[in-house]
Amino acid sequence: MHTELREKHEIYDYLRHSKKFPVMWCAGCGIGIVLGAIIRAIDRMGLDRDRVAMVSGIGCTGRMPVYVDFNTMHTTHGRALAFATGLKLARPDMYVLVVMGDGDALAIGGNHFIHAARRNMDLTAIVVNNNIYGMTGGQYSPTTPLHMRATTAPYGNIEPPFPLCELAKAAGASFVARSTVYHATELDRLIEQAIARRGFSVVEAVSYCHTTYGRLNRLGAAVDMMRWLKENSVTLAQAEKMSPEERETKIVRGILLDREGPGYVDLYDEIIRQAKAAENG
Amino acid sequence: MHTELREKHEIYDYLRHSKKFPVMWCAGCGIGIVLGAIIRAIDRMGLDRDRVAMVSGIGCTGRMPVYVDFNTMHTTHGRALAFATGLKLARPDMYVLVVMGDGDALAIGGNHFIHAARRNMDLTAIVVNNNIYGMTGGQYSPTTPLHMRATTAPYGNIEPPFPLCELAKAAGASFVARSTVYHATELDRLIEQAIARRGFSVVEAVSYCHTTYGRLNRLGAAVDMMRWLKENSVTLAQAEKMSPEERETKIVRGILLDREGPGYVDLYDEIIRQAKAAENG
Amino acid sequence: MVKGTTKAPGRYEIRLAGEGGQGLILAGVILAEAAAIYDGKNAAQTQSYGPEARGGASKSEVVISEGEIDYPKVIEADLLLAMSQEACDKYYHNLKRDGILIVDSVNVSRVPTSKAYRVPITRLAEEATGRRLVANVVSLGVIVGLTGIVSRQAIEAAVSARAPRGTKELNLRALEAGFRAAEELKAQVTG
Amino acid sequence: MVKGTTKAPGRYEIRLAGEGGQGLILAGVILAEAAAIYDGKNAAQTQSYGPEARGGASKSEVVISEGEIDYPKVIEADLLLAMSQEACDKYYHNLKRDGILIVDSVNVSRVPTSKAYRVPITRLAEEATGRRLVANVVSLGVIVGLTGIVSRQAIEAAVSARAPRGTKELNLRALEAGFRAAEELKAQVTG
Amino acid sequence: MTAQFMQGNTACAEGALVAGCRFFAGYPITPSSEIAEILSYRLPALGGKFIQMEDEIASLAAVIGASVGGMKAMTATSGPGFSLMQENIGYAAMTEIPCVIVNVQRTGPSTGLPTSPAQGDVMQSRWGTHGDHPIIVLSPSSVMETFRLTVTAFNFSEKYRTPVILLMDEVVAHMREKVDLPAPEQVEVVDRIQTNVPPEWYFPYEETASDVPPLVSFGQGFRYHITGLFHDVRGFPTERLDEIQPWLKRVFAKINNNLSDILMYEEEDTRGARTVVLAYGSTARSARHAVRLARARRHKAGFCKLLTIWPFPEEAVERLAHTAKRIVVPEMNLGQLALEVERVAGRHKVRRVNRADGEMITPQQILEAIEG
Amino acid sequence: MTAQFMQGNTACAEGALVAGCRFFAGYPITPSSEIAEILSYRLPALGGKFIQMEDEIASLAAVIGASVGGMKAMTATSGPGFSLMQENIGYAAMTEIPCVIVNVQRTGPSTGLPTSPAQGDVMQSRWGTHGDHPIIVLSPSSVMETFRLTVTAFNFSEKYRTPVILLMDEVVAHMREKVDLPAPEQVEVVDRIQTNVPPEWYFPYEETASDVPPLVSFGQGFRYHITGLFHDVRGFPTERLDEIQPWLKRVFAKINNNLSDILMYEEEDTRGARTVVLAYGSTARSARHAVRLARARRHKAGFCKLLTIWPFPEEAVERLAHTAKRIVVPEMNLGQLALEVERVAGRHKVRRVNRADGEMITPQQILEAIEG
Amino acid sequence: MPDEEVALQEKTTEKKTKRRPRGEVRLFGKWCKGCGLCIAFCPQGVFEANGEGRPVVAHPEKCTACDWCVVHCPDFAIQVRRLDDQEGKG
Amino acid sequence: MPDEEVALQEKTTEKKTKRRPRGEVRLFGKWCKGCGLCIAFCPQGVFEANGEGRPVVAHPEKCTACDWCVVHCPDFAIQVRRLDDQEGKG
Ligand SMILES: Cc1ncc(C[n+]2csc(CCOP(=O)(O)OP(=O)(O)O)c2C)c(N)n1
Ligand SMILES: Cc1ncc(C[n+]2csc(CCOP(=O)(O)OP(=O)(O)O)c2C)c(N)n1
Ligand code: SF4
Ligand code: SF4
Ligand code: SF4
Ligand code: SF4
Ligand code: SF4
Ligand code: SF4
Ligand SMILES: [Mg+2]
Ligand SMILES: [Mg+2]
Repeated sequence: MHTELREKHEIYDYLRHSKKFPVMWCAGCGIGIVLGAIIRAIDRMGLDRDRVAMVSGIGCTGRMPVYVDFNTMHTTHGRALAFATGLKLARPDMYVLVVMGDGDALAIGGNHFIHAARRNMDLTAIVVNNNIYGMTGGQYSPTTPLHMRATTAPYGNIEPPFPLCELAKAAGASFVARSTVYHATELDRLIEQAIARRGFSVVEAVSYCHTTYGRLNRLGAAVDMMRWLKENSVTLAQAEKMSPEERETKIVRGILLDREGPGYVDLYDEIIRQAKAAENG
Repeated sequence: MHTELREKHEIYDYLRHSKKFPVMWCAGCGIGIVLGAIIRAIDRMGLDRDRVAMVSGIGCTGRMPVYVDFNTMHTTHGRALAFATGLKLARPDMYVLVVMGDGDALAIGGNHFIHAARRNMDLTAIVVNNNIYGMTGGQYSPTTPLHMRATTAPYGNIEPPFPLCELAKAAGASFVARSTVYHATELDRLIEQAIARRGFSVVEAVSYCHTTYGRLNRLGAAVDMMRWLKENSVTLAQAEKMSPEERETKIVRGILLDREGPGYVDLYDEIIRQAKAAENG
Repeated sequence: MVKGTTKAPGRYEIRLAGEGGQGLILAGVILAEAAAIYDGKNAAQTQSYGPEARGGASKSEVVISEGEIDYPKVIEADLLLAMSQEACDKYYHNLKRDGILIVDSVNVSRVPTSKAYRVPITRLAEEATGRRLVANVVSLGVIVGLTGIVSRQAIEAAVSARAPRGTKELNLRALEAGFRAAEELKAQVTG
Repeated sequence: MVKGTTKAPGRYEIRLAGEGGQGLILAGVILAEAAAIYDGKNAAQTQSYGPEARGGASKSEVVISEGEIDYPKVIEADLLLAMSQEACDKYYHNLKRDGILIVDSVNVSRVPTSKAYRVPITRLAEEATGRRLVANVVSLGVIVGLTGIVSRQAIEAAVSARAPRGTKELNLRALEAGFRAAEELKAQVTG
Repeated sequence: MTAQFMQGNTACAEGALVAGCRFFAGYPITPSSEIAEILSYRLPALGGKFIQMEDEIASLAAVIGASVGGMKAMTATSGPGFSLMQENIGYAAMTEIPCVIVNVQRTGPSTGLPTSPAQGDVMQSRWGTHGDHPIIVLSPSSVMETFRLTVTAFNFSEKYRTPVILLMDEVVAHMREKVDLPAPEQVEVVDRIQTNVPPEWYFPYEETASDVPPLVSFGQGFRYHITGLFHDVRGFPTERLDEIQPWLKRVFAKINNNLSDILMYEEEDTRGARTVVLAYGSTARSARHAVRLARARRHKAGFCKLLTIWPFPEEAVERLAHTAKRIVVPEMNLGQLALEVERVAGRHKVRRVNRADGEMITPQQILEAIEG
Repeated sequence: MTAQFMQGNTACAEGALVAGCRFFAGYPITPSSEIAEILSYRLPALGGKFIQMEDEIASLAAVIGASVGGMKAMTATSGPGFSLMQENIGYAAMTEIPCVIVNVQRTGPSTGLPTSPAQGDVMQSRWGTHGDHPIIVLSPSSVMETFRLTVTAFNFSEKYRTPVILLMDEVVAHMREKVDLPAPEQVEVVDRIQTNVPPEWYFPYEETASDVPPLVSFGQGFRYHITGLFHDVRGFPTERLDEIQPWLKRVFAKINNNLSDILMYEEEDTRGARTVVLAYGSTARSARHAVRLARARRHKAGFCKLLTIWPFPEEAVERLAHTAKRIVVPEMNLGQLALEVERVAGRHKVRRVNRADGEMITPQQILEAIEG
Repeated sequence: MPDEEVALQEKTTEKKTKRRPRGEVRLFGKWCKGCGLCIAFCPQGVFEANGEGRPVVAHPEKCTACDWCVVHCPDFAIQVRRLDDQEGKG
Repeated sequence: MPDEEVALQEKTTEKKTKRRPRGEVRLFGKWCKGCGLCIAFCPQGVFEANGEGRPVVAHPEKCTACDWCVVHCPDFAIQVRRLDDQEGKG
């Protein structure tokens, strides 16, 4: 733990001093906490930051890359994984992290999400799930729970939310994990493992948007929503002891899937070898 | 069985005599068999054909609607479910069938597919899975098995295919079933049940494309591929008796999921009631 | 007090500037509504805001006129309310030569002119209602009190109409606090 | 036999028409390649085909010229090969007055002119090779045999080059069958 | 109704409801989201339906689907979403399914300045989808006009069986003004032409005197086919020139033969004007302001505001060009509709005033162009 | 190399490889699919990469991503896919990331006639995405020209840090002709400008003498930011006018100040011509054919073929209009580039020859316009 | 072959011994594309290929009206009328 | 509160009895947005809110350098230096 604490202060090394701080997010927004977790993970892994890329789409979460001193790219809404796919194929030596909001990843970007998973594309997808479209002011997203209100669900949401992690698993991801911004150090360890895993890895970082979702649903301020995360999440081990009904109401944290196997990049390298052999043969 | 046989001849009643026959598909293509199965299902259910709509996207499968005497709509590639969603909401009294190829449903259309499932939108999705882009000449699709060749996979496909039915289940569908064009009468019964179920139902009709996929992979003519389906598929009951490894190599037929619960249309009707009450109250 | 508007007869331009979350857009809407709906004049309200969901610069503009309003933005402000230092620095140059500058002295320390009205708007809000949130309504009292650009009934009606359920009294108290501050300032100037 | 081309000197236009799956596009490519690569002329090959993956109408056009070819499509065909009744009906009107019509008499029964060359192309293919699939190559033999539009070496080289592995002999047999049929027809005409 | 003080986006939503819109599908995007938000609240009480789709492509698809089902339907978006809708706009044009697409323009290209105004999608609204097709694009310059043009957009869409684009800009969308909305019964609302023939005689794409064939909704016993392929009068795919050519002719004719109905513009002081300022959208406000200032300074300036921007009002502009020495075309873009003005009026007559940096064009800038 | 007989699509793929393209992402669509198919086979042997993405949006996104990673990258599509790519085309323009987008035009709108040729996407290729942005569009008329212009497309893209669109049509794509491809070492290939400053001094969007800042790939130690928002010289989002305005000025200047390099056209017999036929793409073949026929009939006809269609070669057309009495503009659309010709040459001088029914314009049609 | 389809066939075969159903097969040459499915899969071998590979009803008497061909002909080119069923349309 | 985070805190608390670590808390007023997370969740109650709801380091001596606030401040506005750790940077 000593070395860890020491590293914590390195966070400032990773922030872009040429960028205007404080960050643009609302006071108390969890996105900054996820950013901190990502930096800690990368720092702990000792990655060469020239070989780290952070790609995002559009949304509050999408604004994350601008603050960190990596190779950063803020793309179009929902398409971050597709941009990242091209980048990764061109630069297989780079660690390509893709940060997305729930809307970015699963609404407009849902197809790229399941296809990156299917291809087992060597990317680390970090989804900051605040159950709402934050940036545009609180419209419901594909992860808004049933019956909750949003600016476009004035009568309460009737669309069942996606089980993000289940979907990632069904689509073919290699590594799937979940934690919350309350569990910030757990989060950074999961992110570390996700980055280390070949193939497509997904970390769902459960956060909150008190400014829109919280206000519309009278869930209180950041502090209240943070407390809710603390009190309503359980580890995998705890969850296994629960009845299905009880488990339903909890956020289950931990590594939900971790499977070995070649990622797309390795498989394509094999094709290159094959093609070159055929060429010369 | 007598009545059934009698009905079979009614198929001609459902074909559009104003349309040029024979159908445009290659000799022996399974798409026509699926069309027959759909017609038998609808006929058996005795649906008023004025209240049946068939919506498709683009592809060989997408050409299906033009031949049948329903309300038919051939839309843009991948978007059939989204068009159908609007139609269904405007005409909740109609049975809206959506026929798609594997590319149409899962490549460009993958997002609409998982979102229609998530919303439990009251549609019947019938995916003719021939493991290839037939219409454009045999490029690999999200269901092309590993290592198989396609015009854009000259060295063999390295992208693991989607487990279509698993994906539909994970995304939230109400009813998921699979059969093959060899099992054409099984197919029509499954389609019948799918239509009857409220919410989003999916039938995967496993077919083949001997013209592109078959030729590129030397799998023979329609007759050979049909025989392959016969010999390599098992019922759910049979599958359960198999080892996981053995099961992997088989096409499992039957109803893979069937759950009760209100579809989107019912839930929205509730909102309308609520809003009207608020208005008057 | 409206005499500063002679250069553009019949058209009075107000700019409310500060930070996101200070409720300036709502203040602009209420002011414009007072003019348009309750005083029967013409008014146009526009705004600009950053991409930031919260925080960042925020600006609300109100043009009030007896005649038709074509260009709806401030050309040369007759009145500038600056609720932050940044806003004050940024927009002061666009204030008309004899335009009115009102600053929230709680947030703005460097004031570019001695002719400014320095009002501890946020503090007044807290004092009058216990809630800093209604500083925007206090500022409306100050503005209307100083300029008379809309009638008192109009602004009271507009504030009441826009007040969230159960907060009408509180908001009217805030408005009243603004009016009082304006009276004092006027007394100082004339006195 | 190329005398029919006087109206458009140096430009010879060939249309091969029939159904998808008959290999007419490939036939056009081979013919054009014979002209362009092996005979050193200019040639352009274009095609049109329905949205149907297989089946439906198919058309392949070849323009051969000593000079540059601008417009690459048939303006008025010097030669029409009709491999289906539909193709014959549809394109005959666009054949030049003294242009050459060759029909596959197996598939085309109604022929609009008595001056047509009726050749049982599909049957010849079957007889010569046992495979109807090479009817397109037989037709090349007939066309070149009748017109001399490309040299025999050129068409043989082009056919050989395009023949899938292990089918060169078979395809050359088919070509030969076409040439023989052409000789017979020429003998009939002159005889 | 008494006077209300409202935003352009609200007026758009209210206009839609009065016009009979009962279906909205959309995906949120600044600065258009309020339209969706208001309709999500208002539609159900009217028996209508709102759905937030997974993206803009799906949104327009659902809108077209609902229109086929017989509901008047609309979506609203801004630049990035509008770019995504292009394929399905072409589908609506090809299938002649009525629908209204609101594009509240913000500054582009790409994500640009999401909260700032622009008029950068003017050419895109005409040419954004592939292939030749007719379209109608209207552009309001005030809150009241937004209400009125939204109604007109629906009316044109239904009357001419065509997608209609309501091209707003951020200024108009978020500006609040006093409006006096007419009572619903005082608003002229046009519904799509129905047929009185039996199903066997119904051809959804037949040639009619008006060039607009009746459109029967799905589910009413007519069981026809709709496709984005070229189609014959029944709606079945065709590759025959004698079926494609009449279709092309008819769909352009249905617009071009009704220009007197479709083209809307307002002129002020153009007679005898040496300089005419031609503008649309919120820029028209700066333009009118400038023209009034100019006239106060004794310039012979006139003002013309286009409400319909596509089809482009060629004749009107030609007429103005005939009398005026100069046409000033201010736009919050780098010169888009000015291209058409130049084409019609002659390049030498046109003076462009442009900016695309997120700020409105000021009266001052236009005044300089009038005087300069 | 000896003569080869090949298709336009093959020539495009070969041109890309010679130009240094090492990444292709695409989604199949007629009539462009052969380009993808050939490259899926050819790229790996050259150490390049091919990927078939889930749709066209993702395809262009991957291409831009790969380009950021330092690979020359391309995609190919047709109308429906091109419509879907519009949002990301704007992103490439905004971020100034080189990429080549091939659009093999088929007949639209919508699904139209998927296997038939058209030139219906000419205006879309300029205006399809929202917001003001510069772009370069090239259009080949033969198989050999397809090879050459593909190389040029990559060269322009890298040289000017801009998306370049190669606008083919089905005729050119599927036509087979004899070509004599140059040896790769004989082909001029341009690579993107690199920087020689240390990372701290590197500003990916700085103003430079050439208006094109150097572009360093990700992973080389420069760690900068890329965004589709308006940005400052470092690439960070900005809303400041003094940063936005210079950006706008520069990105247009980098194209407009290099027109002599970018604009390519060929003239034949235009000197002293009474009638000039101005064409591009496969229609230029009909046009040249017609002009030759006309000259044989003693008409003073000239021929001008545009290889660059956007930016539009204003000066050249102005010059032609100055001497010629009439400019005939044949297009396989209902009049698109003709709008620009009319704008520059004056409407009265232009005679349009159009069709959009899936058939090529014949020399006959053009001849009639020359003579009529 | 224990699936539903086959079960159907087995039932048919079984019946043969009791009152073997019979069918009258009609083939629409115009719609048939000669794919050969009916020839390959008719459990009774009713069809044979002609020189061009197209089906001909070579053994009409063998048909048990099992309907396999009816249901599987992708071109709707086969009709089978049950001869022992007076109500059968056809 | 049996999760990892809490376990961490418990461990810290436990340590207190042995050699209780201490931390020096630094707050960057310019970056702090006053969200109150540190005030609400610091297990030792080191922070208190001032009149404007912004945190002040009211009880610096109580800090155990558990780092909760460092890791959770969404604005990177808090640094904590371990006083018993000579190597600690920051
Ligand atoms: C094509 C497109 N459509 C819509 C938008 C508007 N938009 C910006 S962010 C966003 C959603 C934000 O939600 P989420 O992805 O969950 O991120 P958050 O802000 O909650 O972090 C939307 C709809 C856009 N920028 N582009
Ligand atoms: C936007 C768009 N992209 C690509 C295409 C080209 N295209 C037509 S059908 C098709 C795929 C066909 O495959 P599938 O959906 O599996 O249907 P199948 O033909 O196999 O039945 C493609 C890529 C298109 N029409 N539109
Ligand atoms: S709007 Fe919500 S998600 Fe966005 S910064 Fe504010 S709290 Fe965070
Ligand atoms: S190409 Fe394949 S899918 Fe399409 S009709 Fe032919 S066999 Fe069927
Ligand atoms: S199955 Fe049908 S199409 Fe195939 S050969 Fe038999 S009758 Fe002909
Ligand atoms: S119905 Fe068809 S498949 Fe069955 S026995 Fe008769 S011919 Fe054979
Ligand atoms: S957590 Fe950070 S931003 Fe929030 S109050 Fe504490 S120091 Fe300030
Ligand atoms: S490190 Fe922070 S949270 Fe932990 S005790 Fe110290 S002040 Fe409190
Ligand atoms: Mg979110
Ligand atoms: Mg398929």
